[in-house]
Amino acid sequence: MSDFETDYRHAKPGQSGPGVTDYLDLDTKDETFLDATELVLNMGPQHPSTHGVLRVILKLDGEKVLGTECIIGYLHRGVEKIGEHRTYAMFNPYVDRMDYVASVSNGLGYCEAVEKLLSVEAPPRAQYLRVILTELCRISSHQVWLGTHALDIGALTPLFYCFRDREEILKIFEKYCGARLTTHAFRIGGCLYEAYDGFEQDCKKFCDAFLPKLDEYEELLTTNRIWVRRTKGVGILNPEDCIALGVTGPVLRASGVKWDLRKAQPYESYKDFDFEIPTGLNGDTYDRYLVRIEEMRQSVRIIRQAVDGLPTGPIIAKVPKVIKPPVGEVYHSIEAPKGELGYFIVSDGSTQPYRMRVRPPSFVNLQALDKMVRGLLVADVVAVIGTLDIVLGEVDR
Amino acid sequence: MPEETKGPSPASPQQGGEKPPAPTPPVPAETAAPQAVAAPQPETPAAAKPAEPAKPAEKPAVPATAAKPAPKPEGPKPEPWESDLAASLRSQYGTGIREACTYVGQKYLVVDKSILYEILLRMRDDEGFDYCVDITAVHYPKRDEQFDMVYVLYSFPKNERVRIKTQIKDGDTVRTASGIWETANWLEREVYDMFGISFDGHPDLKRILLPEGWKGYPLRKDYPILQQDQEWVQINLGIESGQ
Amino acid sequence: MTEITTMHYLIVAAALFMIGTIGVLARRNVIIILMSIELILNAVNLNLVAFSRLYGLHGQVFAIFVITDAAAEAAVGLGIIIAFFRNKETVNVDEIDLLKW
Amino acid sequence: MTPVATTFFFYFLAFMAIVSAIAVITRRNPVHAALSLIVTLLSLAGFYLMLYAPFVAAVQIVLYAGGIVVLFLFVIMLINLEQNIREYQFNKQWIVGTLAAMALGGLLLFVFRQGRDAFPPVFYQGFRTLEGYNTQQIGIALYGQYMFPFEIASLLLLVAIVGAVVMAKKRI
Amino acid sequence: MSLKPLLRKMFLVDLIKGLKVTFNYQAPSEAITEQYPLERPVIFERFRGQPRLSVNPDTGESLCIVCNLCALACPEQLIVVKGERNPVTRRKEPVAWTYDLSRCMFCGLCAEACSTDALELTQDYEMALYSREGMVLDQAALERGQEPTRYEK
Amino acid sequence: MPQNYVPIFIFAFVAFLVAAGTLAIFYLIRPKNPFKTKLMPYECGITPFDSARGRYTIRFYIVAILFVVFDVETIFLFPWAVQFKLLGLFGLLEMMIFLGILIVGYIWIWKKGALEWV
Amino acid sequence: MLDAITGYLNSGTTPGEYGSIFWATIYILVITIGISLAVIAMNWLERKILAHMQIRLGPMRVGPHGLLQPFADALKLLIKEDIIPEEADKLVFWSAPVVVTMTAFTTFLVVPFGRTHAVTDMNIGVLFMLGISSLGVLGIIMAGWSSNSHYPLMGSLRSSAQMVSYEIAMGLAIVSAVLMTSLQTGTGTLSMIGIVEAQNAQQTWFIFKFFPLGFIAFGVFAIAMVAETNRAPFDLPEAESELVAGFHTEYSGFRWSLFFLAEYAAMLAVSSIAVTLWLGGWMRPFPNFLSGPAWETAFSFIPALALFVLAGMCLLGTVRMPKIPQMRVQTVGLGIFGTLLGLVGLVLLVPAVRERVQDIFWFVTKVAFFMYLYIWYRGTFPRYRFDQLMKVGWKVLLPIGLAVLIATAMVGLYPELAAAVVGVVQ
Repeated sequence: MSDFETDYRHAKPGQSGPGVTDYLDLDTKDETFLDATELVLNMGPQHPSTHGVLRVILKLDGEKVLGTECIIGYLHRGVEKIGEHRTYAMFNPYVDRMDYVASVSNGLGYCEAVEKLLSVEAPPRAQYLRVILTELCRISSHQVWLGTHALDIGALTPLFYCFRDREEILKIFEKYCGARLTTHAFRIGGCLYEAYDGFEQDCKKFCDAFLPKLDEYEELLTTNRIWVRRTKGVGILNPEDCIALGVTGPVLRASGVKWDLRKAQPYESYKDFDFEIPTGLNGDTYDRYLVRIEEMRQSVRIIRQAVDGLPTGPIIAKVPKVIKPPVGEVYHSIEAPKGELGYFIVSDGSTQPYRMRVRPPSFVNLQALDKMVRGLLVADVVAVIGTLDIVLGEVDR
Repeated sequence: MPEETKGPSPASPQQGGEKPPAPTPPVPAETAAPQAVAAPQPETPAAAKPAEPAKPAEKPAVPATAAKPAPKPEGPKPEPWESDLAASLRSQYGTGIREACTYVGQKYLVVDKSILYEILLRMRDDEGFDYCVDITAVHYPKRDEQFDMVYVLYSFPKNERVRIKTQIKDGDTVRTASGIWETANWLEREVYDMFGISFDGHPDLKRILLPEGWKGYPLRKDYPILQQDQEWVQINLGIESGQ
Repeated sequence: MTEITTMHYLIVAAALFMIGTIGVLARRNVIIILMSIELILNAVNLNLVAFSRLYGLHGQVFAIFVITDAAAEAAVGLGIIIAFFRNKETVNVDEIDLLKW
Repeated sequence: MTPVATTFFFYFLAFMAIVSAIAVITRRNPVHAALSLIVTLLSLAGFYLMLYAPFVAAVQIVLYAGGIVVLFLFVIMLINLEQNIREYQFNKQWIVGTLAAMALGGLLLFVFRQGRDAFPPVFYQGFRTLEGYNTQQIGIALYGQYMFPFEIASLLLLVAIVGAVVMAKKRI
Repeated sequence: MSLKPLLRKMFLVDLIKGLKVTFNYQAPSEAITEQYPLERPVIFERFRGQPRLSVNPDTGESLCIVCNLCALACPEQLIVVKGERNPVTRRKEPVAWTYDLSRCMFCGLCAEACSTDALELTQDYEMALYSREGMVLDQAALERGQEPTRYEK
Repeated sequence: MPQNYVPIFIFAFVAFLVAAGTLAIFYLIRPKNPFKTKLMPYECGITPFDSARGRYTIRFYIVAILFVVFDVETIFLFPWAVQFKLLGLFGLLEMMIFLGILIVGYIWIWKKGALEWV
Repeated sequence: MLDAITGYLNSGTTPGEYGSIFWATIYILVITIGISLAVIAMNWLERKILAHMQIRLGPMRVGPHGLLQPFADALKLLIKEDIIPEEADKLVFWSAPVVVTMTAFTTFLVVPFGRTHAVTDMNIGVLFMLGISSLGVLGIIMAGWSSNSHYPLMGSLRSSAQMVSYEIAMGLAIVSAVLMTSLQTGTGTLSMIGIVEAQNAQQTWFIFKFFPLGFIAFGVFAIAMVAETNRAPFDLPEAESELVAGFHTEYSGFRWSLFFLAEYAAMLAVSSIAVTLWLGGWMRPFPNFLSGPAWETAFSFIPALALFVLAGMCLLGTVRMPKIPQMRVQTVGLGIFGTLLGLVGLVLLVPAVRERVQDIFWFVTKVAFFMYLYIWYRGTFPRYRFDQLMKVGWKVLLPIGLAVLIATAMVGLYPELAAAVVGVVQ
């Protein structure tokens, strides 16, 4: 291995095109690589595997990645600015559109942050409903991840199986709150919608049907030698790097840090439920895969407990019709499927937030890409992008 | 906790139309009558408070409905944060620590800009706040020190969060935290992109979400959106953006 | 049209040989010079096979050996070119004048 | 195994071979030169088929066209030649070289003319019956009479592997 | 016991397991494709689709009382309502209602805000049109509901 | 040209007609309105910033060399394979020596890491 | 004229050997059309089977069950605008798909669909196929290089490196099959027809010869051929998620479809080699223990039977079509298609036809099995990474291929070897 690396030590630096060096000032002094074989490859924004409009500039030596640079913002819609010009209730639908595959979680985080600002708490029934929906949403988000991740690595079929099962979740969402993707499910202070007739049965039915399906996905992938080779040892992040990079969610847990906001700082009714935090050992792509698969199982466990223990009572706390939080600021975060999703809201006492800051997990996690892919091959870049489970709507906001 | 750090002058209180749930008795009809401009642009040049379309109309209606379920007219107040950490910091830095408070259970420190880096480093190394959750800023155009820099830190060992804030003037630079936490790299770039706050020693300070060549810093309160729209979107993309 | 005899093949081979020689002598690009050498080898092969038509299989066996040789020659020759190119950034034969680099 | 339209195929192939051979040495772009070389090689394979040497023809296609030229193309693609393409393509003594080659060609033709009595003008017809067993015959010759060169060939290949890898890798 | 993994690897057990899964799914009965125009998807009760302005079925009068709450609740501010007081009934009646569907994100806040159940989001989901102009619905269009656009060559 | 090789040319010609002929015929029907952006090389939606004919890794070359060498070896196997009964033990031995020498080379390059991609 | 026809038909040889250029041309045209149709059928089947594996329905609209979809696509591709990038090397860009198509098609020259059903029988048949398919690499390099764009160039480098790597393993596997041909008669052959004849003479398919050895050699070939045709799980050159579309990223319209055509033709070609070398070519199953004229007759009815089954399925599908006006045309179309299949089946019952066609039927069935495998792999497996692919080729398949070759030779020479060993020991 080292033979090839030390190969080109005496080479002259090659010329790269105009402007390229501006993008990449990585490693140009790294004498183990020859500039003459250096190739700058532009991946994205219009590329099949960048999950939207991510643009990654790869500096390659043959197939080997010497460095990357992410160029983001193609989907920037100024969500934070919009937030400053909408009332608290009006802004609620907008947060659905950040991480659009896990819109329920986004809504939950936002509602909780505002509730904290208002010092109200959702009634127990609402909290249980919220947990059920959020966990369903976590499963659906993980299914989208699994499908697309497998697709990136070349397995075409899991995508369809995942989407088939996700469809059941989306049906529950549609029945519950009238929309499948951008749900706008929760309101500040609780839930607007009461559980529809048969909600519990639907959830249970889904849980019962889903676990065998999950085994099926595993049969297709977990032991498959190609899958294992493609994922094991790829994109390793050790716990120290994870923490320094602020990486959260399954990526952090796969590195062996047993940290989950649902346990660490329980919000809603999570302290009522019995569930495990799966962790990995090596922090590679395979571990992240296993962690997410296990998380789906744990989510099923939570959903079952929550459905069984669904209390009765009101579903929305008393909140003023016009929400005018007192002057103050609050940071609140929840464990979204992709990591810590935080909202930092500054209120000036008016009906609109003075400052609405979203701490998106995908944005922060994406920063780890460069560290993860150095020294790997081009094919691993897509695997790593897939395993980071980013949603560009959230990265760019 | 002085008011001025929290918010700008409590400008004209403004109501957006809030949703009265369906079964509420009908709102007196005349309240809504003169509201002809039903599609005002919320992004209109909005330095302090944009023209509130709904304000005069809703005013009589709201107190009737909103007053009674709001038992706490003033809301929670920040309380001094009493802990070993706060005490030791206070004793070490004296007036450098301008505030150490908790608000709805969340702790925050307001420190002087000059000792910010030192504090951050100390928080990571000595106090175990090894995870930088978020870095952001808030713009208060009416204040002398226009910007609040906010660092949200989290400690895995202690399982607690703290916010560190500092106030800086427009044009001031802040020493980068990317040497302390790698994650600060992009977060500071975003602050730079959105607020125009420069960071000393940042490895790669350039716009992150907005394209190169964008003018202005959108999350400043005095950012003219319409002008930007004409200047950039129409010229570079050649489309009517419909703003 | 006359009957095609060995002579016809020999003339074609001679022509190829000549073209190859011109290529070797006149071109500056080392890779093209190597290709010209391949042309020369092919001309020889054509001769060998044409004569094997008259005197038995031996020419064909020889042709196979020549092709083997050509493969080895191309492999090593191109290896040298790559090694050279890596240092001098050129494949121009006029600049390959050092015994050592 | 009766020959069909030999004259037509001969002139057709000869035309292809020579024109593309000229293209090899005149093309500015080495990729084009290599592609022309393939046409030459395939034409020669056609000649071998005409000469009842199908095995050699197959070897020509598999090894030359499918192997060696691919190697050439790889090398051309791996090293950036855009600079070289723009330069002057012929070296200083190209006129001398051409003249020398012409003289050599003339010499060859002269020798052929002188020696044309040394070989029969018409092919040995009995050879044709062996065509169906060409590979088998070559097998016998190669592993019988030419056993020693055959083993040497393996050494040559070994040297080629070692040499090429050493050259390309530089630091072993 | 290291023999077993080796044998499993040699006989490609991991690959065959996967092949079995895909093989078993080949039965056409497993297909979940909906043949959309022929098969209609099930739309649930709370679905938020095409907006509609209800009229009193007996009198044909609009239920809208021009309270403007929907316009105020709408985050995109795409609703414009203008009304006049009917001198006869002393009731405010809408004279100009526009709903810009092209900007709507179907959050349902307007319907929630409506005090008379006049504005609601129906289960009609076929809103595609050939022109942008058609996306701005007026009162008549909102009341009768949009007609699905037929595909024309 | 011996008769049973003539079909090669016919087939090649027919295949050429299939490909080139169809291309040529439908050239008359196809719409043609190229413009600059359409003719740009695919670079994921941005303007290309350097020539694609850059330099690629040398490992491809090593693969090609190994291919050529082993291809020669395979070619030498064929005449032996068709006659191996006749050549008998001696032929087998000969082939073993031949393969043995090459296997030495193969092991050498394996050990040298030329077969490793990275 | 009649003599010309019957003369060939009674000659019992291939048209190439018979020396009739006319017949050879007829065969070539039939094969060309046949391949094109097979590619179209393959396209439809791949979409349908893959769709069903992925719990979808696949094409359903154009024609009954989307039967006409490939035709519609072909038509669309033919009249689609053809873009040549500005910076492309026009001539090379133009000729690359032509070269690829020519090589892919010409390979079929020696494929023996039956004892007399090959265009020509060359005594270097296998080598010829190997050589021509190795020329296909050139087309790919040309395509990638001429596009002057990063992705095609990387795709073509990968693609060609992959193809040449697996060609070695493939060649070694072929050599061990060729070794087996010389077991009975003492002289082996490289002729495709000769190889099947050798299997016929030895009354076994080579896959079962020397039991594990033939099977392992076949396995090596089966893996190498998937890699050689750039199909999943070795489809890295076209790895959509990495290289967008590999070497044909810049190609559009009919040029692109030529690559498509060539890819599928190459799949058919290598499958044909595999069938010829190991699965007994046109031989029917169980030639050794279900022999005798009664079995011959019984087996000769299977082609017609298979068509009847297909026709029955179509007609059943016709009956079960949803009874809605929009589907009426398609229902009728499916019925007609089923009837046509049935009619062809009836024709196959005629003894003269039956005799001539069953060879082709068995051959095609075996090739179709390989095609199904291709689709099945694609539906199931993730994709290898490039270094892993190279590792499989150079470090796994090559040694296995060599070992199998040597073992086969030793087992083949077992009597002499044993005698020699005994002699040495004594």
